[in-house]
Amino acid sequence: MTAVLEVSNIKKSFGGIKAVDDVSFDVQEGEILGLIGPNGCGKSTLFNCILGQLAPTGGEVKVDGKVVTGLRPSELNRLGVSRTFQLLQVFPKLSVRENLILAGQEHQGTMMSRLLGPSDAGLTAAADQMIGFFKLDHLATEAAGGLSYGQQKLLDAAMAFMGGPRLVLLDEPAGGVNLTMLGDLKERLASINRERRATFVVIEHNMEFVMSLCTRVMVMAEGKLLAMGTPAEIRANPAVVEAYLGH
Amino acid sequence: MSDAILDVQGLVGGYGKMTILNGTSFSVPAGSITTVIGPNGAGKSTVFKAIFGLLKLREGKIVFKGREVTGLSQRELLTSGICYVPQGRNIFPELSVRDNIQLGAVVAGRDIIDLPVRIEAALDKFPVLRKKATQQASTLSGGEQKQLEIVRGLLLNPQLVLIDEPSIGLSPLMVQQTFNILKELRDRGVSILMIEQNARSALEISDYGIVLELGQTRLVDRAERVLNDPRIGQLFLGGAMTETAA
Amino acid sequence: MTWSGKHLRIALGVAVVAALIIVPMNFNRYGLYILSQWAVMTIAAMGLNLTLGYAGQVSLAQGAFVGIGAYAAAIMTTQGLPLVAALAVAVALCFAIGWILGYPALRVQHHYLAFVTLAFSTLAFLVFRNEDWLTKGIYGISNIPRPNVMGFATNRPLPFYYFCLGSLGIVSLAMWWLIRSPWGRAFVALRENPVRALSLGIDTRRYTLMAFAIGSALGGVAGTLYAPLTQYIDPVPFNLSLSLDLLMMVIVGGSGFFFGPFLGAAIAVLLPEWLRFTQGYYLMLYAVAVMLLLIYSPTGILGVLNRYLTERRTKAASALRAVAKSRLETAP
Amino acid sequence: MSNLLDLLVAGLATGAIYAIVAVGFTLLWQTSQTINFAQGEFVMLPAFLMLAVMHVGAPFWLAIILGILLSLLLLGLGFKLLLVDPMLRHGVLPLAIATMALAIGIKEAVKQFFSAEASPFPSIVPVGDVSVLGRVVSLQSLGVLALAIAAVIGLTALLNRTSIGHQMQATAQNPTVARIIGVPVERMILLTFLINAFLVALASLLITPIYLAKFSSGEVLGQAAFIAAIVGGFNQVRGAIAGGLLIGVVDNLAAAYVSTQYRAAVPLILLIVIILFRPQGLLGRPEERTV
Amino acid sequence: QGAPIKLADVAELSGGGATVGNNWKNGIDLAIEEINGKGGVLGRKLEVTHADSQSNPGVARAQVQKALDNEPYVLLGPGYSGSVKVTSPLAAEAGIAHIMGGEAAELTQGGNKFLFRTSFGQQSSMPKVAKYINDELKAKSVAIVWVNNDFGKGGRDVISKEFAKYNIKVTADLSTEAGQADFAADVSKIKAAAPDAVFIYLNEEESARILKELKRQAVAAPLVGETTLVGQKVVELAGDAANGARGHVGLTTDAPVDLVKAFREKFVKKYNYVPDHNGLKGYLAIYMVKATTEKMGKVDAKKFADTLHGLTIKAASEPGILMDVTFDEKGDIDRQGFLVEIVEGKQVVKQVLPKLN
Ligand SMILES: Nc1ncnc2c1ncn2[C@@H]1O[C@H](COP(=O)(O)OP(=O)(O)OP(=O)(O)O)[C@@H](O)[C@H]1O
Ligand SMILES: Nc1ncnc2c1ncn2[C@@H]1O[C@H](COP(=O)(O)OP(=O)(O)OP(=O)(O)O)[C@@H](O)[C@H]1O
Ligand SMILES: [Mg+2]
Ligand SMILES: [Mg+2]
Repeated sequence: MTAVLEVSNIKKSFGGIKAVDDVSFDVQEGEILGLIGPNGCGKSTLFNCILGQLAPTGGEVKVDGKVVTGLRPSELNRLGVSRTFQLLQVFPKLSVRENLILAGQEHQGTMMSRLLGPSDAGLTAAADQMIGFFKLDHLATEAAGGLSYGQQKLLDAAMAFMGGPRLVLLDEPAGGVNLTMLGDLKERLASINRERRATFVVIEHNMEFVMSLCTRVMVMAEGKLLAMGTPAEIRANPAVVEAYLGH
Repeated sequence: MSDAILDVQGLVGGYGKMTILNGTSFSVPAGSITTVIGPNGAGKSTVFKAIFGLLKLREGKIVFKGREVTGLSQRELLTSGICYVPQGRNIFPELSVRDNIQLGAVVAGRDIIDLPVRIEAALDKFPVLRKKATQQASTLSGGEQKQLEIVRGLLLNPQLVLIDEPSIGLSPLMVQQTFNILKELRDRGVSILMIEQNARSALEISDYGIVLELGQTRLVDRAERVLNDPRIGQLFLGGAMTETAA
Repeated sequence: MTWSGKHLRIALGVAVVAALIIVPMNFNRYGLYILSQWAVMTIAAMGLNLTLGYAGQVSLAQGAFVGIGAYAAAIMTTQGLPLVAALAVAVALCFAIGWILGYPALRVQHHYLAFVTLAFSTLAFLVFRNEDWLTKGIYGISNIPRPNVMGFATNRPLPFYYFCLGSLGIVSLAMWWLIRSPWGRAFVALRENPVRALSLGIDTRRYTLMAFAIGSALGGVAGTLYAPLTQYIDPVPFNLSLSLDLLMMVIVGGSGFFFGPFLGAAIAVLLPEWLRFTQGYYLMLYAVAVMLLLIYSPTGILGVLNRYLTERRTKAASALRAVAKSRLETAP
Repeated sequence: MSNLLDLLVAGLATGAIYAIVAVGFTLLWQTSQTINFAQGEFVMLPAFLMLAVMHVGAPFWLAIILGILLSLLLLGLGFKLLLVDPMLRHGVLPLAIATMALAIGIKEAVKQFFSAEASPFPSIVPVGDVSVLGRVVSLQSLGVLALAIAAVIGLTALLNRTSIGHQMQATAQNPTVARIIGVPVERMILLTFLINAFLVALASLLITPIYLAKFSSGEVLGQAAFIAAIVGGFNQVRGAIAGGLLIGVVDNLAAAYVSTQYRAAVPLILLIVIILFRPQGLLGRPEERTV
Repeated sequence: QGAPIKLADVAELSGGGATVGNNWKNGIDLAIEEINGKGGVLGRKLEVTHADSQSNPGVARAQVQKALDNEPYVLLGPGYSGSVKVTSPLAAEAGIAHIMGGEAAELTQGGNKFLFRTSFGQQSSMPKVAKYINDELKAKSVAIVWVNNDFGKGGRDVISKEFAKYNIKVTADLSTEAGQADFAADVSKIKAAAPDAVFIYLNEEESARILKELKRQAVAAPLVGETTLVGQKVVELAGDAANGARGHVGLTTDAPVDLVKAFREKFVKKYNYVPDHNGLKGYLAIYMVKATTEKMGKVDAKKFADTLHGLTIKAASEPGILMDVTFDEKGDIDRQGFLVEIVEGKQVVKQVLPKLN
């Protein structure tokens, strides 16, 4: 087993607020790591620092052993790291299919071949497959901005997989998604994880989802790492119950 | 079943030429928590928008406390006692947290003498917000923004609360907290109409459940019956979720 | 799009192109001049439509690029160099300057970007006016020759009009290709949601610069046609108001729509001419017309059309939903 | 040295004029996301309305009152109902373009119905000079500066300290949500436009004796206001003062020490540097977090 | 009674030159009204179409093209020299006489046989001003303030050469913008340069503003200019700051000539304001058409230009021309001029510069 993602001593503060305070952890290849913690404990900020969306105040991030701190999100993405967002982030005026093609196109060919090649970069089939999986078939040509909340959330997740990533950071993928669909989503994640040895880090407040999907769970509180362990260990950890789960 | 505080009758409408609601009807018993569930894109949020006058209806009417309120302005609906907490991100990003909350009492204006007291009480329930009262709202985390919306929405003394998926983005503890607040409100006689995908926990605190699909009411029943209905469970509650995980 | 719909569109396109070629044959000099001007302005507006309409980067400098192109053409062709050489220089120059002007867009957006480009526009105007040694300053450059295209002289109005129309045709085809390519989609991504785009591997930095550079280069192309069209240039036409006019063309035509600039330029160039019979009131009426148009359709002329098309699409989608619904109802 | 002081004071006097026009400009942005490219023309027009009233024989004071009322009606109510309402939901640019057209319309109308000539305009501030920092400044300039400062203080207090102000801001930031919580969105927008109309009428009264009543005098003013607002920070009313004064001063210094030929560009280029280092403008708030 | 004689006017009715163009247009309309009221020219009425060049040479060209497509008798306008430069070849090509308002020196130096001025070109007015500054003021150094458009730059270029001839040193050479409001920096530069005289070549409004600023900063050197510095308009706008300003005036409504005074009255009566020299130019253009046509005895567009070359029109026989005038082979004008000074808000003629021949 090799570490796909190594995070060491990441810090991020806004003014006086320490949103992320010296967090270190590794993610092994093929792992599904859950990330939980109370609202405002710094989970999303940690993602943003790892992905280059925010410049961390301190610390270092490695992907596949290579230092990536300071890289831009697009560069990281082309190294095979993709993500989803907590708040809805789609391209509202483009159709669902266009959204998905867009999500994959920069992983095809070169700048030049993309200019001169086919207009869909050869991705229509892949996009439609993804659409089929997320049960968005009847919406394929509709503008993404007109989708319901849960549908946009699913589209956002679908977009993260279009480029065939090795490491995916998902920020609350389950929020607003119907339970039946969520079951499918979970299976899909698990199968991608199995078949392509893709690695996931998942922020989620839905405990059933996290505990049944993840191999390991990490808990943050007030910017710091509070606990790390198997789902069962975490569930039994009194500090976690106190700070996060409630009774 | 007590008297209905809200009666939704045969709503037909949608976005542009697209029809989303195909004759949706149901009623909300006074003093209850009623939860609407259904697949993504069923039209749940659309129903709420219709009730709150944000969607032009082609047919149907909405009766609140025996009075027809179809087509009233949001201000009028608020003064008559309905409040609405929508789905998604609904804050004023450049205003401070406190200003955002205070705006919740705009309709009542100076009528509420105890406004500061109420704000304090609300902040007691959501202590994070107190800590960040002077911060710009856009800098809050996703869950904190949701809390802010809930507090703001409940600042007035509503008789009917429309709340669209309050649990999105909230930690389990905060979900419990929010549901407790809703229960407290019900116990004070306030009626609550809620949409939830977190359906199990929601139905557990609810009195009634409504299943919506393709813009139509498929089932209206007592909450525990909806929760235990095997077909509903299969279709909308993910079957037995924990079992499929291996 | 149905079979017949597609063919209808092609037929319409062919008809319009044929009309643009045939109808002006017996136009007088003035009519041809105005039509040539329309073609030139369309090219410039197409460039801005790429930068602003597709990529969402506000630019108040497009007029300056038209100016740079025009001066390149004027200076070089009055020295006896061929217009193609001037075109090459103008495109290269505008591309490079546009690229550089794109850098501020990486840091600032919206009105701040508008300000930076406005400043550039002012600066360009002052350079045109003050650097006499190069541009002959306020006196301008006169006797700009018209080119020979493949052995044909374009001195007369009709050949020159065809020259402009042909250039417009070539530019349109290239633009059509660009917009439909993945690049075009990436530009739109830049406009719609740069944050998401970035996280999908789209190098927003490079695309932003590209959008500026290509858009500006088209401004340069328009300029190289403008100079031989008027045969005299001075700095005044290339001040800020040209940039604002071009912006108006893009928005009024329908920003982010391929055919927007064609219509926008037609409105901006032709409408005032049609209103001239009202004498002193024509600009007032023109202003009112533009306002009414925007009030009726804030998304531009093509916005109306788009609204209509979306409605048709939603009807189709509604049908799909209805099918799904009946399936559900007949399900056990 | 005395030369420098001269320039400084002169720059401040001109800057105060820009500031006063910019104040309303930022107000419209802050409360309804409107970029009004006709703001300069808005300042030009009331003076002509007053002149027209005087032309039919009314005394100056009556002309002022009627002029202000007409401004409220035309530039406040009319502008809002006819132009802004249909377009507000469709983003910034269409409305900005429409105001550009409006600017042309107003200019042409004034030219057509009044005159293409400049005419003098009576001053309500007594004509006279006072000595500031050892340099003569006209009372008019001081009046302009005073009004600009008063407007900024008043508006800042209104926006940040009162419920109405918060409702205005809420309306601008998210009209749908504002509506949902019961903000009377229409009334808030109307109020904003009325305030702006009142401000431009006052500005017109103070500025026109200096700039002369002329159909084209709004062009320079409008552009200067736009620039001042951006430099000062678009989302802060008080930025307008800083921006306006800065432009006035830098412009004068540039003309004196750099080049009169490039006078128009020097301040712009300097200000670009400011913008690039402080993208939110001098006194502006940084933009919100995006993810 | 024949068909009306069609004239075409293209002028700066909007944009930066709107004041110029509208004065010109009003002058034209006034003259045509007068002439038609008295039965027209050779019994035929005059009819003019006005087109707006938007102060943009490109548009001017289009409009002139349009006008020429309708085969007018004579083409009038525009007033901006740049626009004249683009359009005059078109008129020449069509063989139509072109009477315009531009003052740039070079316009009539390209050998165009169809182009005519309505006022002095800068090549004839500027030497007079330079001579005055040298002979009367005995200045050894001057500051030049000019508006940076083709009008101002043209004047500045010509007079700089004249100053060089007299060995007068230019100690400050200040370009200003059209529509500029704040002249503090310019005046403080003038002050620093301490010249023996200041030559001001701006439009009327800017002239008024700089006069106020010069007074405020107490600049003592004599202020010299052209029509645009000492016109009634400037006095009206600048108030007593205008006192002491002097200048050469080729064409002014303040000229001590009865016919001019009468013209001014008529103009004010019709339009409610005092015209600047562009109003006079437009008015004269029409009377040039009338006099030339009557001289030919027929309406002949082809012969018009030939006839006007070398023609002298006497005010005695054609009062509308206001002052005796002669056109030379280049289309330049020869007429009486004045040197005036503003004294207590009034123009006082200090010297009459007679017509050359
Ligand atoms: N603004 C809009 N424009 C066009 N169509 C829309 C719009 N909003 C929603 N829709 C469509 O209406 C349907 C119902 O949407 P709605 O938001 O009511 O669903 P929902 O039941 O709330 O779903 P979710 O559980 O995902 O929130 C969806 O299919 C969606 O595509
Ligand atoms: N730009 C900013 N300025 C100031 N504070 C910020 C900023 N961005 C984030 N914060 C603060 O940092 C903390 C962490 O935010 P973050 O979004 O990472 O939380 P989170 O763990 O994702 O919470 P949630 O579960 O609610 O999504 C919060 O307290 C937030 O207020
Ligand atoms: Mg988060
Ligand atoms: Mg919903």
